[in-house]
Amino acid sequence: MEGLFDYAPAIALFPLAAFVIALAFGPKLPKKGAIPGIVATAGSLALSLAMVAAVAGGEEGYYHTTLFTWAAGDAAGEVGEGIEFTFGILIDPLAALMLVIVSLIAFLVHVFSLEYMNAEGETGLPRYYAGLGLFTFSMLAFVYADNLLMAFMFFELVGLCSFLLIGFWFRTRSAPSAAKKAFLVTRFGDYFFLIGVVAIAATFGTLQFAGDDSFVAAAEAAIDDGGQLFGFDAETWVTITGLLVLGGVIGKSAQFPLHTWLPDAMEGPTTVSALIHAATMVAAGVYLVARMFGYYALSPTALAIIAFVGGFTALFAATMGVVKDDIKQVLAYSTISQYGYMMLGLGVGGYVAGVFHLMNHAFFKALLFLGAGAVIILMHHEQDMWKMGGLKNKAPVTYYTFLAGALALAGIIPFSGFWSKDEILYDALIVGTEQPLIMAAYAMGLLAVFFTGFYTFRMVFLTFHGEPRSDVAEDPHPVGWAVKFPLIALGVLAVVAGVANLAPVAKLTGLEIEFLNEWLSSGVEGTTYVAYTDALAAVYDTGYIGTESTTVLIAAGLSLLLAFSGAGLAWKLYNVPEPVAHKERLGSVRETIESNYYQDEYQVWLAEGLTLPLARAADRFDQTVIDGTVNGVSSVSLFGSDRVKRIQTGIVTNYAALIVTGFIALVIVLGVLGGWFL
Amino acid sequence: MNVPIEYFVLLSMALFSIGLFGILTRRNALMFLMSVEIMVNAANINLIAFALYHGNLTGQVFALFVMALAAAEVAIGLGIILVLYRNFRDVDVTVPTTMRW
Amino acid sequence: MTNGPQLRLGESLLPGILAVALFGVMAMIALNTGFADEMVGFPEGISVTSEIGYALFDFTALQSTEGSIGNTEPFLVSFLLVAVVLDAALDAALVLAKRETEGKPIAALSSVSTGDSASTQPAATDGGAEDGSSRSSGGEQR
Amino acid sequence: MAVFELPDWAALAPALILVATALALFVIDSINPHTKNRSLLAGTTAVGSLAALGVAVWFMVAGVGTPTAAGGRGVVELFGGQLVVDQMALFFMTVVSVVTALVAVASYDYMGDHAYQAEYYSLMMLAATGMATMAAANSLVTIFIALELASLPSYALVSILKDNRGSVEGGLKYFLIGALSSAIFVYGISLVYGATGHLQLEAIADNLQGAGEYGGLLGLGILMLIGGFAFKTASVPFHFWAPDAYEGAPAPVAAFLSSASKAAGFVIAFRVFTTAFPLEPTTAVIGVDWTLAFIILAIVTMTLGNFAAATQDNVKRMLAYSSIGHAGYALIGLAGLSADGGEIVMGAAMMHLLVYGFMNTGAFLFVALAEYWGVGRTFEDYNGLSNQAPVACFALGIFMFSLAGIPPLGGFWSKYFLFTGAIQAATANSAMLIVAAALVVNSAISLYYYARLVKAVWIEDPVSGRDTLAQPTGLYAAIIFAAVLTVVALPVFGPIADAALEAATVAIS
Repeated sequence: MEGLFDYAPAIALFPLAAFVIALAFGPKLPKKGAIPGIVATAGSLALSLAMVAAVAGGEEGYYHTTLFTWAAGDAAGEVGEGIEFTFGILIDPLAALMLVIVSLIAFLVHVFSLEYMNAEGETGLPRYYAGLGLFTFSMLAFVYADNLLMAFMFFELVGLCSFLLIGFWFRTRSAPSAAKKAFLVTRFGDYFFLIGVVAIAATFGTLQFAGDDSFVAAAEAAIDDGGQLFGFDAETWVTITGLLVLGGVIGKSAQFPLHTWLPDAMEGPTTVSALIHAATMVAAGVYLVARMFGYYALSPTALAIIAFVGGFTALFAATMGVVKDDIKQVLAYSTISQYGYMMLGLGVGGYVAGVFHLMNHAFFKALLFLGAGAVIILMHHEQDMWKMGGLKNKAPVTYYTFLAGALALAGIIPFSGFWSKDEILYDALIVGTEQPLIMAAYAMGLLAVFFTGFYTFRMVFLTFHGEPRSDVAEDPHPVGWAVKFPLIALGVLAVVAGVANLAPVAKLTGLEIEFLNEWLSSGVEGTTYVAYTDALAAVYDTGYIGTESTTVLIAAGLSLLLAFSGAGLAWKLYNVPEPVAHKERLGSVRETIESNYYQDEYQVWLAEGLTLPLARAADRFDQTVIDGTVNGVSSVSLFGSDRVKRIQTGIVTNYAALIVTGFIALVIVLGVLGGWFL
Repeated sequence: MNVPIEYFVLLSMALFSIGLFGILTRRNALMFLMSVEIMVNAANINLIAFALYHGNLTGQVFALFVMALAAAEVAIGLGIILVLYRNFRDVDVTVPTTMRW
Repeated sequence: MTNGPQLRLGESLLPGILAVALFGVMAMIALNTGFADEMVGFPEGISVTSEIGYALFDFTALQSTEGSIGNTEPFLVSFLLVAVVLDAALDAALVLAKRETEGKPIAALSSVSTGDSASTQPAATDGGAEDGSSRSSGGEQR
Repeated sequence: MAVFELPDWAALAPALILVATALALFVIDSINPHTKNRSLLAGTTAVGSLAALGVAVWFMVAGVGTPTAAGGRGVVELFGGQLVVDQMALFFMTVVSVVTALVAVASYDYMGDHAYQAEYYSLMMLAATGMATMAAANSLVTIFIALELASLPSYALVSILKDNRGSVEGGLKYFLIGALSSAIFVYGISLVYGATGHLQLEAIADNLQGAGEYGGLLGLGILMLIGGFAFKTASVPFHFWAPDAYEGAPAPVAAFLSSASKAAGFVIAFRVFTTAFPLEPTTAVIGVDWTLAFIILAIVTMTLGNFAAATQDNVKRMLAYSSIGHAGYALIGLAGLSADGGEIVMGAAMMHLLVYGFMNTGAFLFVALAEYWGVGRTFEDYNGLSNQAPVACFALGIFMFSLAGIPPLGGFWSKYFLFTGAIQAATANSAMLIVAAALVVNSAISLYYYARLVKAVWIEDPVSGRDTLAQPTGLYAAIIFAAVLTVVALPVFGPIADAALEAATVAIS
């Protein structure tokens, strides 16, 4: 089994080859590059599965090798020896799991594209498939990167690919600007990341994620020594560098306040959205936190910030999702919200819970996006939910798979999303009982469950239930096997993936069925779940409400209750033939006038009184404070530029005068400091 | 008669500043060139005075080289002023301002 | 010629203040420097001129060792370099000063196509605003 | 490596080859004064500079200039210490000769119809000789003379298009500011001589202890020397000539000046400040750390350069300002020196100058190509060039992204090392944190205007009615070669980094 690891580089190289082929020969190929892409991602998937087997069956349980050394300097870090920049592969249980997820989603997206893109007669398909190939390659290479520098480089490449793909329809007005926004906003975060990478390299002289010479181990040793790093306490410095890296994560994973690019990114093809949201770009941020979790585990402050940002984002995005009409917009906000949960989970020390939700979310969000893509095909590229309705009977496969995804997203038992979300909230609750800040994050996360349930089912009902509200909804476009196959595959996963870690059941019954827990407990020493649990024991106290069992029940019960009430409210409001116009409903069923009235009030209050202002305020905050800052900086720079260049008058005598002025100023500054005059 | 070194230094500094004054206030390219020569010669005074002060000849020999280099500089300067005149019909250094900002 | 020898006063003298200021700063530094009272000077009975000559050509063996005049650094390489500099200056000055005559109105980059390129536009770099007008005023119609 | 031992003076071979080439060009010119044999002239120049390049690299690999303790052949001191050939000298001779070679090849087409072919090339070789000598100069005397040797032909080269107003104006401004700067420089030399009684760099360092009373005088002298370096490297406040001269000069000459001349300016600054004014004893005399001056200059230079570049409409002028910005980055190499180290920042600055030599030369040569085509000067004029010349425009993209410091191109690595070095230097001097921050902010700003050019070339719609564009062999070859070097700098960055670090270590110790 161990020999399999020699093929590990090929996992990422297959899609790269597909990229090259699509780029070079795309226009001449029968499906414009789709076939090489499908073959390559299928190959990656097979190899990734083999890696899982090898990790499970191998003696060491992980694979770590250095492929290439960029540069090695004698320059000493603050702590370490010489700095070395390398390229290497690290496949441990976490990476193996992520490889499978990424290659699976990429594979399914390629298949789906056959119908979504090819059959619709798009132009520029070779470019599309080349982009997908490069995207998959970058993400896979990012996943198995064994050091922070390599991770950073592929992180950037992922950003570049998303730019290319979001801007696929570059002839429209909105797509290029959305692509640009995505690129710039994430790059803004990446600047912090870069500084973080440099700071970590300069401090510890190593950028390895795992092993004895990793920066995590070095940081731990430095904290134990109690020494000073760059004039700070070791722990403070670890927090600072960790938060700098977190800047990149917040940008890529669309956390508040750098989430603004993501809804706009819906301008790209829906398949690309599926890939971005489920497995690649957005997942990259959270994956990075999981990857260097040991580092964050050293800093309670960083963890608390992660948790709080996560909780806040979860709620914030969920409220915004409530008022959107475009099916893809709703999904976009739900993505932001769900990644908020993952951050919350990781921040409260729920390493397994965070990774578990990352996995489940990958399945059900890919499913929902592909489902939305199918709906869009059905609707002849109409995305407004108010123009849909009644698709339930006309496209049963799409409906039932989408419903499975929606149930998982809303966190309804026993669908996969419930298990992971519940585990995150449980982890947050037990920490929250001891720490008020985490309690607040938990409360926001909990509240978001309600909104999640509401918007999810609002979307389902508006799209599939009721009466058709437009001509195309009466007579939808048929969909073929290339759409149905990925939907069914993901639908099954969305239903059953929760089995991987039935933590509440395990806690209540004592059965050993926490498979993911087991899985993440092996691997490189220091990066295992067990090691993290030890590290976290020093950081967080946990407490129970009553006994462990009651706490489990309370946590699960609360979130289920909220999810059901959100879903129920949506059902009340929207699972009717004509959900929009209450005036028409007035005439139809007299008995329900009262409840209608009640609903209207409630809806008005919810939508206009609370959510809309909240959404508006959030939007305004976006537009004024955040955008304003960005625009302000650039216009100040440009204005400054205009002033600065005016110094260059073109008159050489003035130059001489300015030179002399500058020189005298320099002489006076240094002279006064050096005491030359007295 | 032994003149203290301070006076030489002050003299050369004065000469240097006079040259600079010329550069800053004169617009004729030839005047500019002459002013630069004055500044260079201020340096020469220093070099020669310090040579005597330190008792080695390095400064003196270097002063010779500086003169040669100043001559070379003037040769090129004159060439440039010549083409300047042919193009702009003027040797005012503030006239050519087509490139700025 | 714009300005003859007449004295210009007024605003054009304003930047001159900088030169005065610089003199002030430099003089303060000079006055604040603790120079030794005595100059070392050169030993009696030694020809400074010949010492300079020896230093120019690295004749260290001939340099006087009395006093510290032998501390003079060797200048042979500088001498050679200056020779090259003067070459360069000559070359440069000639290129600039040469007037194109005898039916060779060689406007820079004016051009005859060399045949190997499809483009016949001459390269030009002039900056600034007036574009076309610049090229006509050069040359020999002085 | 060599079967027989070369004499010591052979260590100067790169510079000697350059000057010999210049003389050979004189000979060709005097045999046939009106020769238009461009192949012969450009060929001789290119062969000469490539030979110099080859020899310099060979020496570096063979260990000439590496101290014997480190397994090399020892630092070669010549003419009583007036010249020295060490790793740093060879490194910068490499930079100079590679740029010269690129520019010579590119000039083949660009200067195609010019009247003074032989003079043009011989002046270029003489300037290159001056720069190579600057790399080896080890006394203020040789430094000054070599600096003049590099400057004087440059003045003439800038104004060599004698009927072109821009060219003449650029040359005039370059010359006038240059003359002023060299007067200040030589006055600075005279003050340093006054304070220490010597001009040879080691001798100055040896005499620093005795110079206690001359603090102010020495400090003023050092500042004046900095003025001279700042002129050569186009750093604030002596940068004013640069935008005008680069814009007015023929583009290959601008490439030559902004890459090779700048590098040569830095090598003398590095050498003077590491050899003659070691930090601790100098601080004891002048009472203030001279790195402070460089910290101020570095921040102001990079900020001013990048800010002024941001709103330029003229591509060449934008590159000129960006070149000022890059001088600011390289100044970090001096700003970050500290009493017990600093070889990282200095090595990083040297790397940056080498990589910059490729990418900036390439960028200016692209402008040369555009001038050759006659497409115009502004960003708008460059719109959609990629439709007609995709290869050159692809190369331009590489240059721009490398200049902006986008991974994984060469420019990213050198900036990255500069940044790391600056952060490390911050342990000794916390002002370096500001420098590091300025580096990051300025890189971000620079991305704006570099990307603007790429956007114009690749994304904007082509200007209508443009003729088909020629493909001049020489220019294309030079641009592609520069692009390849910029990219190749990536895998070979290890050796480059090692060479630069080693050279810096030798220079500092």
